[in-house]
Amino acid sequence: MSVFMSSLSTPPLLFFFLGAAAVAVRSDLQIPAQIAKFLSLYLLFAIGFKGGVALSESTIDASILLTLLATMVLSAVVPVYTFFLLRRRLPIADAAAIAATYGSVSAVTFVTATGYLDVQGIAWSGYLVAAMALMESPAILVGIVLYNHFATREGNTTVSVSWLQLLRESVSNGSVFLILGSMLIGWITGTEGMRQVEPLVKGLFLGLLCLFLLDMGIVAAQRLRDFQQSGERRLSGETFRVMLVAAVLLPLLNASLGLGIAYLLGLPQGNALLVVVLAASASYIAVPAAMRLALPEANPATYLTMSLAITFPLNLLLGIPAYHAAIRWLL
Amino acid sequence: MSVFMSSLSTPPLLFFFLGAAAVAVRSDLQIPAQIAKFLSLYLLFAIGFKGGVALSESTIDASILLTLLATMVLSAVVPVYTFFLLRRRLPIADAAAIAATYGSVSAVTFVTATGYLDVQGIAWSGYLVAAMALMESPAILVGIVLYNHFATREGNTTVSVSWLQLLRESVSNGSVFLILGSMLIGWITGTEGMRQVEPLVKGLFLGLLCLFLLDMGIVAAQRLRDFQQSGERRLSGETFRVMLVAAVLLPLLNASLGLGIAYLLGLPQGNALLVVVLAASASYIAVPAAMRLALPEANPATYLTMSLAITFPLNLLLGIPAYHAAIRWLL
Amino acid sequence: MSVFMSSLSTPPLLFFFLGAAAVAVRSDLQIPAQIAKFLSLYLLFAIGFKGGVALSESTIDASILLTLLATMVLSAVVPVYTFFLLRRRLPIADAAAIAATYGSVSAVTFVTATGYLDVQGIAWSGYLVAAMALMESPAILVGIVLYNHFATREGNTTVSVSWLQLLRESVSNGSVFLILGSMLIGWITGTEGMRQVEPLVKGLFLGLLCLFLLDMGIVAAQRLRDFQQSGERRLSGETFRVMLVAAVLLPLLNASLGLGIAYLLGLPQGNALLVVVLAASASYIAVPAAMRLALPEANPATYLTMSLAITFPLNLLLGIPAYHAAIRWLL
Amino acid sequence: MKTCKRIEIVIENSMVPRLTALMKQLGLDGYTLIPDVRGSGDRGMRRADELSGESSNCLVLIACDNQVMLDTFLEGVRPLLVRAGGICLVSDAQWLRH
Amino acid sequence: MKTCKRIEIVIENSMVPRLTALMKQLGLDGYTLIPDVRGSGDRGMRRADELSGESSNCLVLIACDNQVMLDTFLEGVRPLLVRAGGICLVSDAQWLRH
Amino acid sequence: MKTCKRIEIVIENSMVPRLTALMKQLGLDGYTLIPDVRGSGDRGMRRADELSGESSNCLVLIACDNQVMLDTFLEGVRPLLVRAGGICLVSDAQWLRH
Ligand SMILES: Nc1ncnc2c1ncn2[C@@H]1O[C@H](COP(=O)(O)O)[C@@H](O)[C@H]1O
Ligand SMILES: Nc1ncnc2c1ncn2[C@@H]1O[C@H](COP(=O)(O)O)[C@@H](O)[C@H]1O
Ligand SMILES: Nc1ncnc2c1ncn2[C@@H]1O[C@H](COP(=O)(O)O)[C@@H](O)[C@H]1O
Ligand code: NA
Ligand code: NA
Ligand code: NA
Repeated sequence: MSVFMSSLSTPPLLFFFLGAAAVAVRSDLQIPAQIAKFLSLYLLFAIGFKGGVALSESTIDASILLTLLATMVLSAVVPVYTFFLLRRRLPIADAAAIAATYGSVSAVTFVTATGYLDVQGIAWSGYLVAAMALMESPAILVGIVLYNHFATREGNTTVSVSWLQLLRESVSNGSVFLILGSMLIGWITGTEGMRQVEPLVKGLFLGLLCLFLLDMGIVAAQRLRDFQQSGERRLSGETFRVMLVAAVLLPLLNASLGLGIAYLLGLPQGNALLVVVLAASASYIAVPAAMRLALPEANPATYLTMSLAITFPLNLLLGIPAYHAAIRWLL
Repeated sequence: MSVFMSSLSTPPLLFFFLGAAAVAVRSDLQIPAQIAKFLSLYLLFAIGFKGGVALSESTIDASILLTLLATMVLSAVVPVYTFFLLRRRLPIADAAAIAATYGSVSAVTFVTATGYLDVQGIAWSGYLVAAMALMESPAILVGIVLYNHFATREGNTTVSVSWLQLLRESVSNGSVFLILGSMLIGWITGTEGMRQVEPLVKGLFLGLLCLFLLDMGIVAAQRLRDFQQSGERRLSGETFRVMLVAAVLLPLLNASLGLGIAYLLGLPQGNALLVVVLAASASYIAVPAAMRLALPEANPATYLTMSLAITFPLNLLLGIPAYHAAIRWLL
Repeated sequence: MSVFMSSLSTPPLLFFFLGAAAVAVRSDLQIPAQIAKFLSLYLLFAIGFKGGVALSESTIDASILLTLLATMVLSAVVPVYTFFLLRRRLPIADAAAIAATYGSVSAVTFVTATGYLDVQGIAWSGYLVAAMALMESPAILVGIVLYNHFATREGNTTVSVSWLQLLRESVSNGSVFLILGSMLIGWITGTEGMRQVEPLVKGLFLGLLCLFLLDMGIVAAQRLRDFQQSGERRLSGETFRVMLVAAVLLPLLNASLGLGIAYLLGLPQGNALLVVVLAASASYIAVPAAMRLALPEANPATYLTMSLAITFPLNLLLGIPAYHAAIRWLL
Repeated sequence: MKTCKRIEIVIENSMVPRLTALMKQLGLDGYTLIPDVRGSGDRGMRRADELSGESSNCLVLIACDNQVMLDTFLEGVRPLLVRAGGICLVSDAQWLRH
Repeated sequence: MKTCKRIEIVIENSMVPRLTALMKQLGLDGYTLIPDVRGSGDRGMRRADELSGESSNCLVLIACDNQVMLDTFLEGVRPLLVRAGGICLVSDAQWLRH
Repeated sequence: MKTCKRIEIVIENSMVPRLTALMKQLGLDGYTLIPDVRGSGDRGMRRADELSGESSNCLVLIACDNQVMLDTFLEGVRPLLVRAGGICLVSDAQWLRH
């Protein structure tokens, strides 16, 4: 319990609550859109650079490559069973989009977890940033493959996608590109590079994370309210229930898979937590953006609401400490 | 005199001058709107957090509560006499809006005063941040009560306000909410929380204050110029004179009341200065925004120009050191 | 060679590459416009303040004034021969605009050079920031004088400019005004002022420079691509060749003049490099903006593409280390 | 294509929630908002640069093919404009149905 | 002055590249984009505040005096709107030639 | 309601001060500005992402019910557009009086 409290009572999480509270009391508090965008770019830049520098200080061995491989496979497998769990209960396009969303990861959840570890003084390895970046895209491809396969079977209009273009789009996605790029630069410039940008990359990290989570709290709560208000008209109560249940159970299911992988790979505590968090988290930036382009038939009100307004807060507030407790108990 | 010079020759104030100078020489220098908005959010966040942490390190006793009460009463009394001083000389709606504006406070003036004290190494207590937050709203309610009462008497259209909604709007005002929220979080997380966000909250404080005041200088000077250019057509010379006199004398009058309170409460030098500054300052964010909604009949060209373009610079440049001198002479 | 590599493998330059790479792989990575604008304001503010403080710590003697004079003369001479080199090969308006562009300076190239020196631990003097500010404008006036003189001769429509207004516009240009103003404030508040804003002005400098150059990389690469795509339709292959050659050779020519001045003035290594960089760099902010107003006949696709997409990266990536090598070999 | 009315309203940002509330109430749930617009009018300049946002406008674009709904809406808009200023333009357009 | 058609399209930011590609292909290389526009429609609210930009719209303004080009363009626009939502209005205007 | 002309001008941000100066001089003191608009035209792309702001446009909306004033204004606008590029559209609208 204490760990829950201690993890909840850090500034970043409390600012997430504050954002949600602002919406609850109908406050007009808002972070300007371009600032929010910049804060998210900053977080990707900082975490990427940190990871790269950490990588430059360690040696890349087989176990690292094995972990990267395992996490990528995981992000390709998750969408498959997610899709089959949902395809009977939701429109096929939505099922595919949700599958992709939960196969991919949430950078901010990952970033918050690293902050959680730093504050608790638990070590974690930089290469897991690479794992995060690599887990962003595969799920998108899998989701679309699944849709095309079953949409045809059921006579829906299929998506005519050039695989090459899709692959390009997913690696050239702004977020993925910035993480990988910053990581590469951190890796090249190493400790000396870090010395130059440390005040920005490390000094301001938790402070700016607070402001970003404040915005996330506002956005998530607004989306939840819009959903309640406008949702009724459009979605059946049944759909509601499916979404709610899925948004709560999928992270747990995926987390336990992540836990299994961490166990088999014999990862140390810090890395284990990050792998579990990657597995449990769902994308609300890269994937939704890709889905709008590749699968506009899918309704963002379903997959985006699930990942942003339910799964994200859940992982942030209860997930991280819970997964941590489980790891300490298991490993 | 030296104190004046020394206080004027700090970077923040000089950047305010620079902004005004930019408008004077018709420079196209401008701070992007969303950046300006973000800088003001940052200042509220930082001062709130600082105040909360300070509060967590002290004990809340009767004298603190007494000060909070006294300042709130002050912010409710100021509008009353302000209104009666002006109602014969200005349209009743404008009189009410000005009353509310001067009863409330200017966060940036307060923030600058804390910076002034920090630089001079004079201590001040965190709970005064709470005082500032609590002084934002009461004046709004008083202003509208006054308007409604006398507007009916004189047969103007009155404002049909649901008090509940009004109260909600004023506490849920973005600025007020952010200060109180950050303060609460600072209070909960205390010294440990500060350790995490210190580089942002303390390190960058004066630097970002410079950039914000640069923008304030530009905005204030532009408003003054617009007022001169377009004002003539709309406002009588008489109105001009009333506005000018009021914008100069009201702060002095209110400051002396603040001084009296500080004296009666036997506040230490630093706290005394902040109470006086709160009394003397006028709102140009929370109140004007509220007035546009509750009292659109009032002309922003009067109350906003007074508080933003006259009273604000006056307090910033001459007021703070003058009040300080008075306090040292009196207490 | 090693110096090239070492200078290329600093975070700022690598982020410039990253930005260009993002465009190459058609990534949707973008820095919000207002953030980019703010980052450029920050750099001007920081470099100006630094320079002013440095100035306040040194004594202004004849040699300093001589250097300022020499650099200003240089920025007035460069446009003259540039114009005569180009007027037969390009439309006269374009020739004049390019002349002005290359006579003026690029603040970011200068800033990057100071960062390069700081990282290498080589000293440089604050008054060179003043040199930069003073070199921004003269070229604009010269460019327009040249255009008017020869346009009339060749019967083109001339520009009816009030010299006074033009002079005002150029000193009141936002960028110039902010550098000079920050410098003045840094000079007034000196070491004590720096103590207050150091974390912002010094701490974040290289980090934010990384993010700004990331954006510059994106913008430069996009402009190059737009130029290739839309250019063909509008510009002859001949024009292409002239632009390319000029954009590569002009910086070298101007750099050697700068080198000569540095030699004659017997400047120390650091200052010599900065003077050369000022000579070699071309403006892409102040001058293009002024040209659009004073000389809209000139096609920005020529002068802006040359300075932003060719000369700027060239100076940044190869120029700075090359000039430095030359200086060490010569002085 | 279907003929419809094209309504353009310029009003202070702070008044927009009341406008959208009005539309919601009338079942007019299709609209587009262009926030942080600057301008000048009877009430002077609005630079859209002030901290309170007091002086920035929002341009509201509404396509409506229901004349009755439209008229009741305009009746509700007028008092807002009278108190807070702004303009409202109505023109004809063709709506590409999909 | 020359009569022309004035086309207004509100569509998701992320769809704009496809729209401009279509225009380029048809040789319609004159257009104006107002990005980060908010709105509400059949697909609910779009607050233009989300990180993905998924929920912000772009208003595209096109002046066109070539009826044939226009019709082929509208044919190409319809499927985009059907899949991703948005609206398209066409009205008459006078174009000040220069 | 009152019939009026609806003028839409897309011009470079940096030219707007001259435009507003012209309007002020003619006593046309009602207008709305949508800054930082992107676009493409005869002079190529304008991405509204450049530091100089050189390449971003502003959309100016003017409602005017005085034909004479309007014509003199358009006469003053043409040379600006000729030198700096941009477009100007004029259409009919109904002005909701308040
Ligand atoms: N004639 C007009 N044409 C275009 N926009 C206008 C006009 N008059 C007023 N506006 C807009 O409406 C806002 C408020 O107008 P007003 O209440 O007249 O000050 C102004 O800031 C402009 O943005
Ligand atoms: N009737 C309308 N009037 C103006 N804008 C609309 C209208 N309907 C939809 N829109 C815009 O088009 C976007 C997508 O519409 P929809 O696909 O119907 O959700 C909305 O977010 C609005 O910005
Ligand atoms: N046909 C058009 N429709 C809409 N906007 C246009 C059109 N032509 C030009 N523009 C706008 O006017 C700006 C300048 O046009 P131009 O001078 O033709 O390059 C462009 O960047 C567009 O924003
Ligand atoms: Na996942
Ligand atoms: Na007060
Ligand atoms: Na130069």
